[in-house]
Amino acid sequence: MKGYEGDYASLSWTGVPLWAKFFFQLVFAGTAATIVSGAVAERIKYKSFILFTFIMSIAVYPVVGHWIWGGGFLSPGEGHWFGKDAGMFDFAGSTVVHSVGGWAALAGVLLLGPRLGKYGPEGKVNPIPGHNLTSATIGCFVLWFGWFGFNPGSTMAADVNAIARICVTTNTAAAAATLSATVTSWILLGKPDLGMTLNGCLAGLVAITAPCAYVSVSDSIFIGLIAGALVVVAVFMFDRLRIDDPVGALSVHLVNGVWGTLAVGLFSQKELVQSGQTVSTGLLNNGLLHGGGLSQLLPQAVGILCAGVYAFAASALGWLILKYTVGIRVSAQEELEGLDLGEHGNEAYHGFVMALEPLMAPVEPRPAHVPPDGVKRYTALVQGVGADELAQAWSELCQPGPAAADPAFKELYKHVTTVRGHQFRFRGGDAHRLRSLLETVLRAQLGKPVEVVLKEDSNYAQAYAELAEAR
Amino acid sequence: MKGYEGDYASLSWTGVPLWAKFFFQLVFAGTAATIVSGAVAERIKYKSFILFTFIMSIAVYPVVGHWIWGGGFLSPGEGHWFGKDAGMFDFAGSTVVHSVGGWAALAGVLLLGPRLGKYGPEGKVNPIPGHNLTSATIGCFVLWFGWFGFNPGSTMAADVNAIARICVTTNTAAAAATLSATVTSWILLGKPDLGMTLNGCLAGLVAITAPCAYVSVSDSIFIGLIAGALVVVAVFMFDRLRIDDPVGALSVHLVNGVWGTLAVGLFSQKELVQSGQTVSTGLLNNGLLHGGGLSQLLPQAVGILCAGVYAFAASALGWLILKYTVGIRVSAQEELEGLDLGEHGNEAYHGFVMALEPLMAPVEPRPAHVPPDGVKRYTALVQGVGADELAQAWSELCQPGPAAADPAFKELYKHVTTVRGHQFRFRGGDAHRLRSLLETVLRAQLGKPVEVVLKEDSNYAQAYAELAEAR
Amino acid sequence: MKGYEGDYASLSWTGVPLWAKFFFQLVFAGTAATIVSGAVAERIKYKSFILFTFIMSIAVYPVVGHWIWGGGFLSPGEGHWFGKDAGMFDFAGSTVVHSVGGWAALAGVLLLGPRLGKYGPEGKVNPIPGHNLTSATIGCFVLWFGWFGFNPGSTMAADVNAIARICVTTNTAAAAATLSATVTSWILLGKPDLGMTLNGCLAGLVAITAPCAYVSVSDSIFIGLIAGALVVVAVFMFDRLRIDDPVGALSVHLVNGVWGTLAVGLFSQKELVQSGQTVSTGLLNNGLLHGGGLSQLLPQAVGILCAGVYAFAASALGWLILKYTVGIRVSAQEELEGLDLGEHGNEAYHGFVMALEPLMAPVEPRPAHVPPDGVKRYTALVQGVGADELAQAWSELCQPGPAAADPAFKELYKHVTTVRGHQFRFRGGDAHRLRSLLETVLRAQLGKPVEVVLKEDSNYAQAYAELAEAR
Amino acid sequence: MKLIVAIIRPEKLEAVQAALNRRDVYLMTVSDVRGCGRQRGYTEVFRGQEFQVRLLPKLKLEIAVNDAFVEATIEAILEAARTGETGAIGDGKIFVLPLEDCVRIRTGERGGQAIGP
Amino acid sequence: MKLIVAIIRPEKLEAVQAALNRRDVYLMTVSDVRGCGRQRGYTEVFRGQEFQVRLLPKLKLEIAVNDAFVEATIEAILEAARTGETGAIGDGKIFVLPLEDCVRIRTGERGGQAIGP
Amino acid sequence: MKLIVAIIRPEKLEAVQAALNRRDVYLMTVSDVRGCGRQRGYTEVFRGQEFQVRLLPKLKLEIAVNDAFVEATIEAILEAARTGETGAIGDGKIFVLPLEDCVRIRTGERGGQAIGP
Ligand SMILES: Nc1ncnc2c1ncn2[C@@H]1O[C@H](COP(=O)(O)OP(=O)(O)O)[C@@H](O)[C@H]1O
Ligand SMILES: Nc1ncnc2c1ncn2[C@@H]1O[C@H](COP(=O)(O)OP(=O)(O)O)[C@@H](O)[C@H]1O
Ligand SMILES: Nc1ncnc2c1ncn2[C@@H]1O[C@H](COP(=O)(O)OP(=O)(O)O)[C@@H](O)[C@H]1O
Repeated sequence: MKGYEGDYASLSWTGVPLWAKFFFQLVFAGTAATIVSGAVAERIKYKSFILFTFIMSIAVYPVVGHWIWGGGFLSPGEGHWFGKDAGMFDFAGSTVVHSVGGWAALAGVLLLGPRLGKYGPEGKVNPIPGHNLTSATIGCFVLWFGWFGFNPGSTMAADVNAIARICVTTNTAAAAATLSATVTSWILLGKPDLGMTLNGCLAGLVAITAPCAYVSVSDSIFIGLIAGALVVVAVFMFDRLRIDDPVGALSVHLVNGVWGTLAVGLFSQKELVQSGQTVSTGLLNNGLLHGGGLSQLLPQAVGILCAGVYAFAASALGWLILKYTVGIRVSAQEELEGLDLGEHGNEAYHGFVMALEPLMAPVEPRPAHVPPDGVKRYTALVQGVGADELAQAWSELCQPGPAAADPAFKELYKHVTTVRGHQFRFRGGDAHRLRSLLETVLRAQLGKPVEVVLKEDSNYAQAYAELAEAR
Repeated sequence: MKGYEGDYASLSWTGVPLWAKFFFQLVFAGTAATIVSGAVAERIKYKSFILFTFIMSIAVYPVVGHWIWGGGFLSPGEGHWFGKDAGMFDFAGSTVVHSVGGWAALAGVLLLGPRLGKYGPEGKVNPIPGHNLTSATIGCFVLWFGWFGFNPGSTMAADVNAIARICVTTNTAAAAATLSATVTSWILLGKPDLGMTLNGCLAGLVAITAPCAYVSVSDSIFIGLIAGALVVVAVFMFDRLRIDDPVGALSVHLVNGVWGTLAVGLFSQKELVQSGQTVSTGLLNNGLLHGGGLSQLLPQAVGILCAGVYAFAASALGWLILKYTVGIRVSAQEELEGLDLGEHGNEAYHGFVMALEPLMAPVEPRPAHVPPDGVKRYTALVQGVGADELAQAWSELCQPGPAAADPAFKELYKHVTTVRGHQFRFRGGDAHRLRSLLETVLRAQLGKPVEVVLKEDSNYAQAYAELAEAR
Repeated sequence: MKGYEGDYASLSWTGVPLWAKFFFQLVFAGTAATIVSGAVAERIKYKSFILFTFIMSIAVYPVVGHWIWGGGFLSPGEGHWFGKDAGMFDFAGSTVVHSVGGWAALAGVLLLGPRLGKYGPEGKVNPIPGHNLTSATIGCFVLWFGWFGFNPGSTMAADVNAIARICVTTNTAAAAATLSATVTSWILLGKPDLGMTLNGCLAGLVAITAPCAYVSVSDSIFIGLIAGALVVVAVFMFDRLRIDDPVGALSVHLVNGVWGTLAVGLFSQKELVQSGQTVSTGLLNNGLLHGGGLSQLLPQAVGILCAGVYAFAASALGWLILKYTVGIRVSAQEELEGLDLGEHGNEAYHGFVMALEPLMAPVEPRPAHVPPDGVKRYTALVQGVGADELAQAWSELCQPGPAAADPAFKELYKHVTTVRGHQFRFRGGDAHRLRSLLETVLRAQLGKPVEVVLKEDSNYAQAYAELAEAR
Repeated sequence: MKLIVAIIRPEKLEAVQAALNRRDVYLMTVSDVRGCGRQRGYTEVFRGQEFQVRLLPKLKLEIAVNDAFVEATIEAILEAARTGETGAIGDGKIFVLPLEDCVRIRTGERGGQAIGP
Repeated sequence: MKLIVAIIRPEKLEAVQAALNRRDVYLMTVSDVRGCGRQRGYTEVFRGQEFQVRLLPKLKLEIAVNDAFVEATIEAILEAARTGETGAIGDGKIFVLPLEDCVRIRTGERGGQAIGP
Repeated sequence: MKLIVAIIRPEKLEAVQAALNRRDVYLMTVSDVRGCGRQRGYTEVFRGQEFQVRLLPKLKLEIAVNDAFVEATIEAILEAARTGETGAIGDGKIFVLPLEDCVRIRTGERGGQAIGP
C-alpha cells in the first residue's frame, strides 16, 4: 500500500483511506457504465453489454477521470494545459461520469440503430411507451437519494459546511429542473408528461454535479431551470435525428453533463470554495457571470471537448470490435418477442395460469377420429317420470347439501357425463350397478319408483354420433 | 449569512450549519405537503395540487413551525404563553409536520368531495382497492427507513446516546403499532388486512415522532400499540363520515399526529433528556403518567388546538381560492378514465399491444361494399387427384422443411389465399405463370401429373359471392 | 442500565451505547427471521409465521448469537472450547444470522412440504416462476445496499480504515458472485437466468459476511466466485431433493452462510485485523491458505456444526408445536386461490373493473321467464318513407351535433330501444306523445311528413316474441 | 338458445348488471377487450412523442340465454349502457349468436335448463 | 364444425388439457375472464371496508372441433373440470356454437381439415 | 352476417389492421389470449428449472361483418398475418361464426346496418 499517494494520483486528494477512495471511484465507474444500459436497452445482446462494461471501466472512464481528477493535463498545475492558475473543474463528475457515459451510449446507439418500429417512414416517430411508470418513479427517487452520496461525498472530507451547502445546491437544482421540465412539456405538449418530469429531475441532478460545490444556492436554481428545459428539447431533438434512446439517457446524461460542466464556467464563485476541501480547488476562477471572464469557462469547454472526443472514439472502437466479434444486436424475432425470453429465458412478468409441463409430444397432422380408450359408455333411459320433474330432481340431487353427501349418489356421480331429457350418459363403471344406483337415488329424491333402461354403447364414436343426433 | 441566529430563529437550535438546517427543514416542509397528496389523490387537478404545495410550504407549515420550534408563542420562554418553565414539545414534528399536513389534507378532502362511486346510497361504502400492494409495501418500508433520518436527525447534534435511544423508541413504536393494527383488523374484520398493517406501521412512526426523545423505550411500546389501534378505528370513522381518503392519510398523519403530541404530555420523563440536546429541552416537564400532572399535557393540548385551527383555516382558504380560480377537481369523465390519461396524457401501465399510429382517418358511416383494389383474383380447379390426397399434398408442401424452401413454391405461395377441396384461390400474379407453378409443385409432391384449370374472376365482389356459395 | 457490560455480554464489545447495540442486534435478529419467510412462502399460515418469528428471535437466534459473539463457548477465551488462543470468528453473521436463519427455514420447509404442483411424478420439477422480476431486482439492490450497513457497521467503531476495506471486500464478493452465478447458469442452462444472477449476488454477500473484516480484497474475489457457483448448484440440489424453496433462501443463506464461515478458516489473515476493532479479534489465526493450518478452520467447522444442530433442532421443535396447535399450512383450496385472498382477504394486485357490491341476493334455480316490470312497451311503424332513407335519417339524428341536442329528440330518445326497418320499439312513456315526437323529429330530418302507427304491446313476453319473429 | 355478446364501456358494467338482474338475468362472463370503432382514440404522449391510442378499453359480456330472454337482455343492455342523454359514439354493440347446446359442468345437465342458475 | 366454449376454474386447466389430449384434441385458445354465476363471490377487505367480489376469475377455453369430436370434447371437460366428489357450484359451463368455416392462416386450408393440427 | 374470429400473432396486429382498412373494414374488438397449437412453445427457465410454455401469447380479433365482406376480410387477414415467405407454424386460424343479429347500442339500430361504422 506504500506509495499509493503517488501511484494512484487520482485517488489521492485527501487523507481518506485508499480503499474508501477506491470504493467511491468504483461506484462512479459503475455509474458511467450503467448510463449506457438505458440507451441501448431492448435490442442489445446481454453478453456484449457485459463485455462493454469492462471496456468502459477499464479503458474509457479511468482515462478521463485521470485527466480531470487525477492530476492529468486538464487539471490545473505546472506543466498542464492551462498552467498552474487554471484548470478544468468538475466537482462530482458531470463530465467524468455523466457525459462520458453519455458519449459511450451515443456510440452504442448509433452502431445499434433504433428499435424495430420506432421510426416509421416520412419522419414518423412511434413512441414505445414505458410499461410501468411506478417503477420509473421509484427509480428516479432512488437516484435522487443516491445523489446525496455522490455530490456531498465528493468533498472527501467531513467538512460540514461544504457538505450542507452541496446538499442544498444539489437539491435545489433537482427541484428547479423538475419544475421546469414539467412546465416545458406542459407548454410544448399540452400536458405535463410524467416521463419528462422524471427525466427533468435527473437532468437537474446531472447538471449540478459538476458545479455543486462551486456555485451559490441561488445560481443552482438557474442551473436547474435550464437543465429541465434542455432535457425536454433534447428528447425531441434525438427523436428528430432518429437516434433511439429508450429511456432518454442521452438527453439526461450527455446533454446535461455538458451543460453542468459549462455551468461551472458561468456561475463559479471563488470565495465559496473552502480551502483544503480538495487539493486543487484553490485554483478555481470566478465564472463568466461573476466577473471571471473566460478564465474558467474556457478550460471547461476545452475539457468537455477533449473528454467527449476521447470517450466517443474509444467506446465507438469498443462497440465496433464487439459488433464484429460477438455481435451487438439480437435478432429481429427476439426483439419482437422481448429480450427477457430471448436473452435470459425468463419472462419478466409471469402471471398467466398455464400448463407447466409439456403436456404432449409435438402434434403432427392426423386424420380426424377420436381414439377409443377401452372404457365403456352407457346410455340410461329413465321411465315413469316427466322430463321436467326428472330434471328438477337431478338438479336438487346435485345441490351441495346432505343429498350430495349420500354415498350412493357419489358412486353414481363419478360416472355421469351428461343429462338431457330422460337420457343419462355414463362413462365407465358396471352397468347393473349403475342402473340400480340411479333407480335408488331417483326414487329417494322423487318419492316414487322409476324404471331405468340401460344400453351399452358398442361403439364409442357411434355412441357419440347417436347422442349428437338425439339433440 | 450574518445574524442568522436571530433572523432564522427556528433554524438556530444548535451549532449546525445554516444550510444543513435549511435542508432539514425543507424536507419537513416537503413531507407536510406530501401528506396531502395521498388524501386528495385520484380526483385532484395536477395543477392545483402543485399550486397548493406552494401555499402549504410558504404559508402553512412555516407558521406552525415557528410557533413550536422557532421560539414562537407555544415554545417555553419569557413572554410566551406558558411562561418560561413550560411549553409545548414536539421533537420531530407529530404536530408541526404530520397533523399540520393532515389538517391541510382534511380541508382539501372536504372541499373536493369523495371519489365517484366511493359512497353509495344508504351509507353504503364501496372500497376502491389499491392496485398494487407490493408497491404499497415498498413505500411503507422506505418511509420506515427514512424515519431514522427524521427522528434521530432532529437531535441536530452528534449525541450518540440520544440518537441510539431515539432509534430504538422509533422502531419499537413502529413495530408495536404494526402488530396492534394487524391484530385490531384481524379482530374487527376477521382477517389481517395488509393495508391496515402498513398504515399501522406508519401510524406508529407518526405517533412516536413527537415523543421519541422524551419517553422511555418501554413507554414507546404503549404509544405504538395505541397508534396501531387508533389508525384502524380512524379509517372506519372517516368512511362512516363519508370523508374519502384513498390512502388513509388522515388516519395516519392527522389522528396519530395528534395522538403522538398528546403522548408527550402523558409519558415524558425529564431525566431522559440530555442537557444541551436542544436549546429548550431543559424545560420539559414530566408527563401525566410520570407524576408531572398536567404541566406538560396542557401545553401539548393547547398546541395541538392552535396548530389545528390555524392549519385547517389557512389551508381551507388556500383550497377555496384554488377552487374558484383554477378549479380543484377533474371532470367526472376524466376521473373514470383515470388521471394518468387526463392529467398527464400518459398511461401508468402500458402493456397491451396496440396500433401505434392513427391507422386511419376518422371513419364515417358508409354503404356496405368492398372497394375494388385493381388486383385480379383467380380461381384454380385442380383435376386428376382426389380431394383428400390433394389436401394432404398441399399441407405437406406448406410444412417447414426443404419443400417449403423451393423457389417455385415460394413464388406461388405468396399469391395463394384459400384452399378448399379442389379449389385454389389466388390474389394477384400472372394467371399462366400461376397455373404452371401450381402444376409443377403439385406434380413434384404427388409424384403424378395434375391438370389445373384457371378462371379469372371478372368481378371482385362476385368472385367473393361465388366462393361463398361454393361453401 | 447499570451493569450492562456484564449482563448483556453479547452487546458489550466496545464503547458503543447499549441502545445502539440493541438496535443493531435487533436488526440481525429480524433478518434471521426474515430469511425464513421466503422459504416457507405461498403455503404457510400467516398466524403461524408471526408466532414463529417470536420463537426465532427469542429462542433460536440469541442462543447462537451468545455462543459466537457474546463470549459463549465458541468464542476464544479461558475456559471456552478452543482455549484462549483460538475461537470461532464470524464477523457479521454468516453463521449467526444467515445459516441460523437457513436452518430454521429448512426445518419449516421440511415440515410444510412442497407447494401443490411443484413436484410431479417421476422426479418431474414444475417451476412456479416469480411473477415480477422487476420487484425481485429492486429487492436484491436494496439488500446489497443494506449490507453496507451490516458488514461495515459490525466494526462497532468509527475505524475508517477497517470500514473502507470491509466495504470493498463486501462489494467485491458480491460482484464476483453475481458474475459467477450468471456464468454458471449460462453454462448449465444455456441462458443467463436473471433469478440466478440475483441470488448469486445475495450469495456473495452472505458468504463475505463472516470473513469481510479478516480477508484481503483479492481473496474476497475467490470467496465470491465460489459463492456464486455454489448457489446455482444448491438450487438444483434442493429441487432434486424435492425441498421446495420458492425464493432460493436455503441456497442463498444456508449454503452460503456455511461457506462464508468456512472461508474465514481458509482465507483469514491475522495482520489485516486492526487491534481493538472488536474485543476478541486479536485472537484470530491465519487461515489454511495463509499458513495457519487448521488452527482457524477447525473452530469454524465446529462452530458451524454446533450452530446448525441447535438452530435446526430448536426451530424444528418450534414448527412442530405450531403444527399441532394452530397448524402451519393453509388449505389446498386457499393455496390454489392465493394466500393474499385466503390469509389477508386482500388481492395483491387489483385491476379488473368489477361489481363492487353484492348486486343481487344469491340466485336460486328458477323457471325461465322474464318478470314483468309494469312498464309498457310500444311498437311504432313508420310509413311513407323507404327503409333505407329512414335508417339514414335516424342514424343522422343520432349523430352528435345540433340535431342530437334538440329537446324533442332527447325526450323521444330515452324511450327508444331498438330500430329495425320501419319498426321502432319503445319502453315506457306516453303513447301519443311518443308518436307525435317521432313524427316531428323525422319530418324535420327527412324534410317531408311521415305517418306513425303505434301499437301498445299488451303482453311483455308476447311483444318480445313478436319482435323476435319479425327478425 | 342464444349467446349474446355485448361490447360496452368499462364504467357501465355495474349499471348493466343491475338492469339485467331486474329482468332475472344473472349469469354472465366478462372479459377485458380493446375496441377499434368509430370512437376517436385519445392522444397519449410518451416522453414528448404524441401517439394515438386507437384501441380503446372496453368490456365484453357474454350472456347465454334461452330464447325467451333474448329481447329482455338486449333491452336491459340498451337501457343501461348508453351514455348521457343522447348516447355517445363508442357506447358499443350487441351481437346475437346462435347457441346450439349448453352443458352445466357440475350436474351434466344439457340444453335450456343448463343455461340458467 | 363446432366452436366449443368452456368456462372453467383456473386451477383445472392442466387437468382439462390432459383429458382433451387423451381424446386427440390438442388445439385450443385460452383467455382470462371473470364469471358471474351462482357461485358466491368471496369477501375481500380493503383498508377495513369489506366488499364482495362477484366476478370470479375463470378461464375461457375456445376449442374448434369437427362434429365427430364434439361429444368427446364435452366428455373430457366434464371429466376433468369437476371439483371434488360431487362437483361444486362454480365449476363452469360449456357452450356449443355452430362454426361455419375455419381457415388455417399459414396454408390457406379451409373447412374441416383446417381445424386440426 | 358473420362474426369472424381470428387468432393471430401479436406482432401482426398493425399489418392486419392496415390490410382490413384497405378493404373498408374498420371495426373490430381485440383481446389477449394464449394459444395452444402445433407451434412448439418456448423453453423458459426459472431459477434453474426449465419448463416449456405451451400456451403462447396470441391476439384474438373479433370482426362482425355483413356477408359481402366475409371473403374480403378473410383475404385481408391471410395477406397480412402470414410470417415470412412461406408462413410459419403458429400463424393462427380464422373461424367464421354465423351472426344472427347485431344492435348498435347508441342508436338502437338492428341488423346489417348496425354492423358498420
Ligand atoms: N363490426 C364490429 N366487429 C367487432 N366489434 C365491433 C364492431 N363494431 C363495433 N365494435 C366494438 O364496439 C365498440 C364501439 O363501437 P363504436 O364504433 O366506437 O361506437 P358506435 O357504434 O356507437 O359508433 C368498438 O370499440 C368495438 O369494440
Ligand atoms: N348463462 C351464462 N352465460 C354466460 N356465462 C355463464 C352463464 N352461466 C354460467 N356462466 C359462467 O360459468 C361460471 C360458473 O357458473 P356458476 O353458476 O357459478 O356454477 P354452476 O353452473 O355450477 O352453478 C360463471 O362464473 C360464469 O362465468
Ligand atoms: N382447433 C382450434 N381451436 C381453437 N384455437 C385454435 C385451434 N387451432 C388453432 N388454434 C389457435 O391458433 C393458434 C395457431 O395454431 P398453430 O397450430 O400453432 O398453427 P398452425 O395452424 O399454423 O399450424 C393456436 O395457438 C391457437 O390459439
